Amino acid sequence: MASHNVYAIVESLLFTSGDEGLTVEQLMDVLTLSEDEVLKIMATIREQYLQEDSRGIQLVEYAEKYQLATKAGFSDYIKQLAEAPSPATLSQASLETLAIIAYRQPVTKVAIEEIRGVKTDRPVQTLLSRGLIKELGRAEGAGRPILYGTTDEFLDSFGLNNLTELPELPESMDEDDADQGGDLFFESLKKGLE
Amino acid sequence: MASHNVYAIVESLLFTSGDEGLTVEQLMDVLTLSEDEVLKIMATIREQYLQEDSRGIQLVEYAEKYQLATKAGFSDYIKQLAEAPSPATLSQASLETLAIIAYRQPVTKVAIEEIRGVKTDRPVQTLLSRGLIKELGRAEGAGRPILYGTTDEFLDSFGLNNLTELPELPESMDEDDADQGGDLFFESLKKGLE
Amino acid sequence: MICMEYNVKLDGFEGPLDLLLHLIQGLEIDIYDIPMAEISEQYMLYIRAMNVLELNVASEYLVMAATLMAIKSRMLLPKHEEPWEEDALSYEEDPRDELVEKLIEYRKYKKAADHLKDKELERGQLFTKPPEDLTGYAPDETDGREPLKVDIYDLLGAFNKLMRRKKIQRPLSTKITRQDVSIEDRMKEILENVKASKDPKPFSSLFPVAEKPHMVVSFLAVLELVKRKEIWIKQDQNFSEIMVQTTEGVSLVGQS
Repeated sequence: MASHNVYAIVESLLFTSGDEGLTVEQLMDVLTLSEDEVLKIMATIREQYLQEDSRGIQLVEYAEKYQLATKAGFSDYIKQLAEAPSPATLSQASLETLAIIAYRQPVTKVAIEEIRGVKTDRPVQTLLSRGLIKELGRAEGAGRPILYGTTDEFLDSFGLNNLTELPELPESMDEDDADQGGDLFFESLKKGLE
Repeated sequence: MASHNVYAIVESLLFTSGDEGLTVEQLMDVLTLSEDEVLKIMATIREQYLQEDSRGIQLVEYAEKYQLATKAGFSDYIKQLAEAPSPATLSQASLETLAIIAYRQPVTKVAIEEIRGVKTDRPVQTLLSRGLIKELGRAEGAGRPILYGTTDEFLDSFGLNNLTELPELPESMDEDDADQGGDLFFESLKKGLE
Repeated sequence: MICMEYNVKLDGFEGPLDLLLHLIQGLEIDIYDIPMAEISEQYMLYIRAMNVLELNVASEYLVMAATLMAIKSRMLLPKHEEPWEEDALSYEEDPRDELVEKLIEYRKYKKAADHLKDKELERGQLFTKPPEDLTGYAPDETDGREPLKVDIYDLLGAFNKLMRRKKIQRPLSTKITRQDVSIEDRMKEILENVKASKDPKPFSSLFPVAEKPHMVVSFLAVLELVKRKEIWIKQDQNFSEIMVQTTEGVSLVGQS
């Protein structure tokens, strides 16, 4: 632990964990502190964020997990940002979502969110209304979630004749992906059973 | 604008936009401020993050976009949470190829191979599929070969704001560059042939 | 064993220029005044070693070997007798010039590559977060369907960014969201699922949750169900989709 400021460590952890949030147990683990100590630190951090007028984020606690979120008062500015015209391009979120769908189709929104680590309603909506993706049907299993795939419009927009013309992903990425999706299912199985 | 602290607004915007980042123009739009004013605010924020020991995040600027990132010192704690993710770094061949493209763009594959003295199909393929380089068009002349250049993602991946931040190519050579490339081979070669 | 060691180190060279730089370094000789006999000999030792070890010597290495030999023999040729400008001439016409130039040019980029590697590692120490989903805020990015100004490189770049970020996120999320499902429960679910339709189901559909623990449990559950002869698994031909159906279904078909 040593020289680092514990509040700074916690902030960096909260920041990277994003929507997933952090449990008290995880924080105890990483900080090697007791539950009481962690709770005290979190209370202090919460206060600090709230007190300081120059801070735009706050500490919230949902479902027993700590996470960072923007303070309530700023939604107007965020809305403005979202509305800023960028009609001819796609946002990073939309591009990521589209890439996942292109390479992993048919794929459910839950699977996409699993990979991206954030809610993906809006990107999916955008891509649908742009005509770049479409519903392919429904997956088996609980809730029978919608399966998404790319459209001909997608191929057109990106100058592809067909999906096989998508550039191959580097191997390292493929591996990463397989873990998530199960193409290399037996790999995972082996690992799991070892 | 009114009652809200401008630093807090910016923080909330930065937080929201994540690694998509924010351009100066976007900030000017939302804040209805001049470029100079925005630049001044961003410089102040950058300083504040750096100065405050209790902050775990910092303001960085990659590919001409502001984004928040954790401070460097905290990666060890973050890795603890993530079960030691291994950074998928590029191979030596890919790095050499990327270096040549970065400094010489727009550049053809033949020109790259001329410098490296070996075929460079695979590194170019890898770099393309990682989104680090792109085709810029075609050169004049026989066969009209493809010209390659780097992307914004290259800047982001390597922590550069723009291409001018690339360090100058070392022109004169100090002789003591520590080459660890193949000492082992050389050693065993000598042994093996003695 | 030795072979493996050689193999590993062969990968350490990025081509004949890289090898030459290494030899020059090892012999502690001046790159601007390379003793051709010595360097050629060393280089050929290397090539021969590769042959002895039956490693595939890339053609570039052989071309370079020929080049070295050619330079060496040209160096042995007697110089022209033109005493008054010998120095200048011999400098200009040094047969090594082109090679030296290439080596120096290559070394420049090799160093630049080292620098990039440092930058990459440095950048890898910093972690970012994905953009928030702003659902409920903006109208779509879409209105006015003009053609998109994005290309495949934007797509790949976005994906690369995601993957960089994901290195940290994925393990984090599985760690947190892991829910232990028992094999018994999963067997029940799968059996219900398979029984729900009379048509065979694709094997892959039995793995709805893309998480290793869940997938492993699902797989074990399938194995157990097969063992108990509750379900059948069949594949029409190599590489075709593996299909799963209940044994009830099969016996019905058999009877009809």
